[in-house]
Amino acid sequence: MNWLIAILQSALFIILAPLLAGWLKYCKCRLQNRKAPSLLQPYQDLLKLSNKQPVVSEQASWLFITAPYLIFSATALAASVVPLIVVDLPTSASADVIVMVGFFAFARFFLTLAGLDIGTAFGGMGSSREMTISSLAEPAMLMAIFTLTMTASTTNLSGAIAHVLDEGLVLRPSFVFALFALVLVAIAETGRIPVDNPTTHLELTMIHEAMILEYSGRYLALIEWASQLKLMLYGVLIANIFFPWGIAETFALKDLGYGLLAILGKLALLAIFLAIAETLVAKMRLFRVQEYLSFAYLLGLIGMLSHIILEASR
Amino acid sequence: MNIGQTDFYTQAILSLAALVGLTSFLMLGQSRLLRLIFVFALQGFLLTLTTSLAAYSLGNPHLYISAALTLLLKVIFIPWMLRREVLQMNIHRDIQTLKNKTMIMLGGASLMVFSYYVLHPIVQNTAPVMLNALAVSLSVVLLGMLLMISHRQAVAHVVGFMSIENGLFFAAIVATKGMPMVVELGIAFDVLVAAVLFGIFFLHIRSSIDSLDVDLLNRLNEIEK
Amino acid sequence: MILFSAYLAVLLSFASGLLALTVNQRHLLQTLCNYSFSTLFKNQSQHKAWIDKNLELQRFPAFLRQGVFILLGLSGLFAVIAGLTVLISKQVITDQLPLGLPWLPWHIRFDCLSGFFFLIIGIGVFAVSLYGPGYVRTYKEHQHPFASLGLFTGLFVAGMLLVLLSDDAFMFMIAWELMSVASYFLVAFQHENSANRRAAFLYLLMAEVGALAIILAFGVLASFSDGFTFNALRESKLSVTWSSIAFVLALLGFGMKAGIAPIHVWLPEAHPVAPSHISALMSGVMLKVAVYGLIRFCFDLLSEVQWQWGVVLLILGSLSALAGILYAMMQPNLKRLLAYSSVENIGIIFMVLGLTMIFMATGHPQLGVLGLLAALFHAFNHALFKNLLFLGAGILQHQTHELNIDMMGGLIKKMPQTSLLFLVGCMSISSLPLFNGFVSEWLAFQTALQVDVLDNGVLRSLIPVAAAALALTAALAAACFVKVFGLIFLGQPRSHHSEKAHEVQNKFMLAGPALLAGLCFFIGIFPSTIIHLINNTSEQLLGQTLPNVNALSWLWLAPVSAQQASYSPPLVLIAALIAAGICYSYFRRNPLTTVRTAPTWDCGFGGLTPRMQYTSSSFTMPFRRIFAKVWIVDEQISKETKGAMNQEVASVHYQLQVHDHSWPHIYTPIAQGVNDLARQVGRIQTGNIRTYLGYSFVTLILLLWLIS
Amino acid sequence: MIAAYFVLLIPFAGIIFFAIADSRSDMGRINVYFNAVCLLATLWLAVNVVNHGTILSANKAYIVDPFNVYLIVLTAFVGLTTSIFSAPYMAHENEIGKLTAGRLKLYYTMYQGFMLAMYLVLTTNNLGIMWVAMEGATLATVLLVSLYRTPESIEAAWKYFILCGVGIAQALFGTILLYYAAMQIGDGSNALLWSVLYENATKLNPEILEIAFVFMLIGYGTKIGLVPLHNWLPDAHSEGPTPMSAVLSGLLLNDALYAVVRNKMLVDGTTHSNIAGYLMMGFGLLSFLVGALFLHRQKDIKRLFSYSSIEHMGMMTFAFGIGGSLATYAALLHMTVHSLTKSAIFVTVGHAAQIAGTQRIEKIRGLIRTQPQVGWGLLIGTLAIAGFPPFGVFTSEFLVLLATMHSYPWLAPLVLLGIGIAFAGLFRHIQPIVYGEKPEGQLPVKANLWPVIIHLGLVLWLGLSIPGFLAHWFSQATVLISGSTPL
Repeated sequence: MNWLIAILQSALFIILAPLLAGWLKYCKCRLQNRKAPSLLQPYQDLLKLSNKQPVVSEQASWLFITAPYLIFSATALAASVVPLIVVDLPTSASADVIVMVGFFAFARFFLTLAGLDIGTAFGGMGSSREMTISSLAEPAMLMAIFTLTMTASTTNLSGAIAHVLDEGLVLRPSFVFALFALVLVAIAETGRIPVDNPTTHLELTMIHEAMILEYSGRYLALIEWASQLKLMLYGVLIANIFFPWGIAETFALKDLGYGLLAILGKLALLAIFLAIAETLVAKMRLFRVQEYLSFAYLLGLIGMLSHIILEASR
Repeated sequence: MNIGQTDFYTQAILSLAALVGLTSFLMLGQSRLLRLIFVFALQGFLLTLTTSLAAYSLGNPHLYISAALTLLLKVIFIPWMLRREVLQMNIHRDIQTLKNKTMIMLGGASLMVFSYYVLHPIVQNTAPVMLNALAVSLSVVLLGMLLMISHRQAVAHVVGFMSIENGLFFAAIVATKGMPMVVELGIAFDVLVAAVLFGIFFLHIRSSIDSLDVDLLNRLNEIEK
Repeated sequence: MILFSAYLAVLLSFASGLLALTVNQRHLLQTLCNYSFSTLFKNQSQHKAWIDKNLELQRFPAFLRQGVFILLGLSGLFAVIAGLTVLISKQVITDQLPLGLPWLPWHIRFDCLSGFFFLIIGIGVFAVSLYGPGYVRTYKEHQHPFASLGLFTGLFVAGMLLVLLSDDAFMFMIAWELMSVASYFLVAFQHENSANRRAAFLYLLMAEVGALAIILAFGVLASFSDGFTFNALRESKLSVTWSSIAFVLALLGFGMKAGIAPIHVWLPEAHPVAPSHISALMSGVMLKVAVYGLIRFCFDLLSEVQWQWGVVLLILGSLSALAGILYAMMQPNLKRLLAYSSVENIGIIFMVLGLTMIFMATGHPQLGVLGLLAALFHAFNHALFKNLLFLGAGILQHQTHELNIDMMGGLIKKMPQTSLLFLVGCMSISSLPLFNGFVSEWLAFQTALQVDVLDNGVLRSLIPVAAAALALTAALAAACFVKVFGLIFLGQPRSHHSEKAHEVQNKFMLAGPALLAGLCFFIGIFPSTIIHLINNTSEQLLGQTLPNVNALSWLWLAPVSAQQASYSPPLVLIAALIAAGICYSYFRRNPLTTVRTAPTWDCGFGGLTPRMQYTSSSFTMPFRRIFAKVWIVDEQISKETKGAMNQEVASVHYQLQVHDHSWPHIYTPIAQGVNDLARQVGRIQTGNIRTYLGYSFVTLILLLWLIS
Repeated sequence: MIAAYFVLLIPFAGIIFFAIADSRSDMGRINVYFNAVCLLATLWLAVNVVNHGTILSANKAYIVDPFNVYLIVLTAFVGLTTSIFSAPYMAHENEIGKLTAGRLKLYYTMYQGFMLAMYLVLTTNNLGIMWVAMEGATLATVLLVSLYRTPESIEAAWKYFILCGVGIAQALFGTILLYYAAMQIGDGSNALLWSVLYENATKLNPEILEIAFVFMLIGYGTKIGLVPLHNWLPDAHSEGPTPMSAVLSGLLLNDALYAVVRNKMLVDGTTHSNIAGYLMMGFGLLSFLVGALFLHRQKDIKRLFSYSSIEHMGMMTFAFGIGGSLATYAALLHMTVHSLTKSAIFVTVGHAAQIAGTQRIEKIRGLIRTQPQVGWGLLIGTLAIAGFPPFGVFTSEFLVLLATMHSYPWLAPLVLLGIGIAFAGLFRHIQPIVYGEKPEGQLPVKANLWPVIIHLGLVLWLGLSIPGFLAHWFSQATVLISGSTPL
């Protein structure tokens, strides 16, 4: 039964991801008072791309072809680990939060390799920058998550979220720091402004785009979808870890419905915040990113220490 | 105790000891090779006297033999050989000026005191003559070394070497009334061979650096240029 | 029986060494076999014919090479058998050999810990022996005699096995040094170029110093007990001070061998210059022997561990993990890079061992077991994938005559199998899920996350930082090996050689790496197989087992408790396959959308040439900017201008060198100091005989004065 | 006991033979025969001693106990193997015109003379005779050092002669003092006999003995090559013919040390302050460290190894000084393995010098490519002398380290430092010599490497396992010196 729920939930996750992207674009357009495309635009793009005939460079090797599938499935697995509408998932038992980070690493590994495969300067540039940023972001993220896992004394995500739920509303300084750290990391990892600009095609500012320049057709679709999935995943993480209220604890339909509504609401809110941030902030130079990320890392560290010293000290 | 109460033998030994020590001092201060050799021969002769005296008074005959050996080697053969060398090398006229001679003499004197000081603890249970004799011989040994350190002439080195031997020999005679016969003979043999070798070496050194100044023998060093 | 196979492993490695010696004694062998066939067994003429055929002049060398490596492989096989059997049967077998000092015969002890490392060595040696014959074929006999190579390889393996078997300080040291010296000769094997000689000298020097430190460490124990047997040393009652001294000495000695920063410098020099299969053994296996030594010394011989030691290990480990991977990232030479990444992995192992010590000393033995589990498991994994990568590097060198990864590229099309194997290696070493590297990293994190049980505030805040350092290390490792794989196998060929390169003919050269790659994947999916073995080890060594043994099944990995953390690689694999399958089939549904190939788009810029690709140094440029303080970077750009007023630039020359901080700060001063001291001492040899006489005179006076 | 007389008579006959027989081509082989016969005699002697314990000749002139009997056998053995090596070596020197036939004759005569002196030092029961023999050894070898008649060789010989002569004179003074002390307890005629002295050791006057020991230490220490009395040693080793260096390093130093240890045993028996031990430890450690440092800046390969000899003698002296069964055992073992290894090394060094035509280190290159046996011999020999297992030197150094750790832990770091420095000093020179491409015009020479193989084989054997009878000797000797068995 709960396996079924788990699978359904991950499917839901995957399906909702483009919607979030659409909503985000919509908010941004409204904030920049432009006329917004429909919320379903991302779906149409994906469909279009998946029906086009892909064109692949002669230089490409088998790795270039297979990478999108691997990237997508790795991200999907990561998604399946995160409780969206209900806690107590068997999937999050079979792969805990560290494994989730591992999935991200997996996807990134192949994305960067694909960037290097054709042998263009752009690809190399993108891979190099992506690797730099992520390798700084990963420890910061782990710090933030460790704060949670040490509070809940489990690395099992649904377990941890359940633990936060049971505690009820406890104001934890560590969580505040961890929240900020996670937000910063999420922005960096999902390639949003101010770290990267998803809509740019200026070679000097590109990071994520530079790696996937050579992709087209269904491969591009997969990668885009994967990145949308990643965005949503971070959103859900932030939402459900720090504001878990509303998530279903039983498999009763009513609870599930409430859970769905709750998460949709939270995500919508988050997206609005993100849109506002992206409109206000300008993209920063590449070599400012390290300061940005080390700040995130610092926050995570402070969060963990404050957990250890203030909250759990004996 | 003062010297008046001792028997004649002791007095004689002591005075000879004093003379031997004196000769060592003379050698140390000596800057002319021929005189050096002469004083060395003199020391050998004193040694011979001491030996025969000991042989007579202690009445053990084998000391006579070593006395004879000493006479042959130290008084006749070696001085003759050295003298020949010096004359052949024609260096008997030039004087090696010793740097800070007074310091050396003072050092010699202090060495004598030092050897008394060193040997003092060992003679509680024996006659003080032993102390004097041993101290003198030790100081002769040390003075011999000092001689070799202060003189640059190979000949002087040989003399110093031999005078060290003299000191040892004197100690052997006075303190222990001579070593066992085999040892005496062995030592004498060694001295003989050594003397011969010295002769040979003078030849070689002359042929290699045509001088007998040992300071010129410094090819084998490890000082970083 | 178990001990017998262990001995057999040692003897076989010796035998392979001795057999290699006969490379120049063909006629001797001929006469020998003629004689034996004429006298002992007359009837087997077909064997005789076979042997005679192989002893012919042109066939003999190949035949001999085969023979030597077959013996080596058998030795590896028996080592594996011995290790597995002892691990499963949880026995402790002791024995004595009539060698050594008259009052101290060689004591032998074969227990689970030794067995586990036997397993590691056996696998490594076996893979190498598959790989070897094809690799060494290219050496010219008169230049690089196979005799010495084979002989010292055999001795090297034998030395490592004996270290594991030894149960008294004396035999331990002999075996240890045998290992060092044999590998020294292997490092100096291609001694015609001076870099190798320098590396070999450095290696031997540091090995010697380390060995002396170990001897002293044993000496400390021995002076508080009677005799040098490990049993006696276990009994020794030391004060905390003395045991700490012993620990520091042991750490110095074993750490030097294991290549812990900052005493790692021999490693990146020595590993690259040895023949590749030897580098594989040195980096993959020998370092583990050093780890074994440290574990044996600290957890077995020393009566109880102190948590301060754990802190020392933790800090040193984190430092060398970070430094190792950062330096690795900057290396253009593939084998140097791999060597530095060995430093990183050893750092991780030491770090987790530090955690183990802390937990043991603060009275949480079960968590200590968890740490030991992570450490040993990571040692095992590192042996697998580092061997794999070094063998792969050997193949690349063999085919492209290049080790500089800036000169390679595009090899994925030229050498498909190699590239696949290498990819597996890269994925495991950058600890991606589904591969073995990830599991041990996961365990390490799990261990670090148990910090809550500790009371000491320092530790409680230190360990999470270490965990974050571990995370950073992992991420950097991923970046580094993306660079490696991407630049070597992807993109377009950057040099003539790599353009002409092709897959190796000799399939055995692929079989060795393939075996290791398979193991990497298998262990990644079913880690419990190894974890059970390690559990037995820790049960024997620490008298403790994992908190939650019964949760260990082939499917689930939940070392502490299913509530706290669990990981099920098989399920993940299945899920991944399903997901990939679904989207694959979904997108392949439409026959119109078959892939069309076209020239590279590249944003519409044309004229793409291989020289436009990112190189190693450009790929790592951001890191160089960010972690600038870590290296001594000397970067020079020289511009040649021409034309009127030197306006236009004729050519730009860029060169980059990245140096190790430890040289100018530690090693050069020491060498300088010794030289100066030697020069000072040389002054006493003035060459003037009177001075010499003065010496003895003064000495005499002084002594006499001293006496009275 | 006849065996002892044989041991002494054979080299004497050798002297006579070479002295009177006119110089001939096969003198080398005859020399080998003499030494071989002598080795047999010593083995016979050894068997006697092992079976019946200490032997004292009827006239008390000779004493052979477990301590010196194995040194005697060692002396004979090294003498034999070195003579095997020296036959082709000297022949080669003769061919290339460095030596005339007359000198060759002198060489062989003095070789036998040296052996005789060595045996005499070891077997005699009389301190006086021991002194005489020791001086005789100097006199016998001094002409060999200057055999080539080059200015350097003459200078070296002169220094050797003067320094050792003066030094040994101190030993004689010590002997006289000892005799004097012995005469206090009467019985003048044989008061210099070890056997007698050991019996009445407790009755002797301790002050006199301490002073006497100082003189002995200075005297024989000069011959051991203890810093700062060592200055003659590198010169004499580097300038004389290589076989001479081999026997000097392998035998003369050992026997001088033997004399010192004998005296130490006596002093320990008399005084209860461990003054002798401390003195020996001090000198030993000093020589060990200084010798190790000297290795670094050498330019002449034979000097290099003579300094390594100083360093190792220092270590032995140090170990004997520590006293105690373990250290003593280690020192005895180290004596054996050092003289075996060092003479083997000098054999290879000699050939290496002949291959390159010079002893200058920077001229000798790529030996392994030029003449593999010599190259590998030198390399492995150096490994062995640097104390790498499984060679015997490691065993003894291991024991010394542990003994130091046990008795004087604060000295252990110094010893460790010394070993490390010495190792680096040796290898920084040896590695470029043996490795690398072969330079032009380096040709292999006719070499007989059996001595090297045998010696290194033995050292290897000693490292892996000390054979029973040898262990028996060692432990007997250890009991004799330190009064207790090792562990």
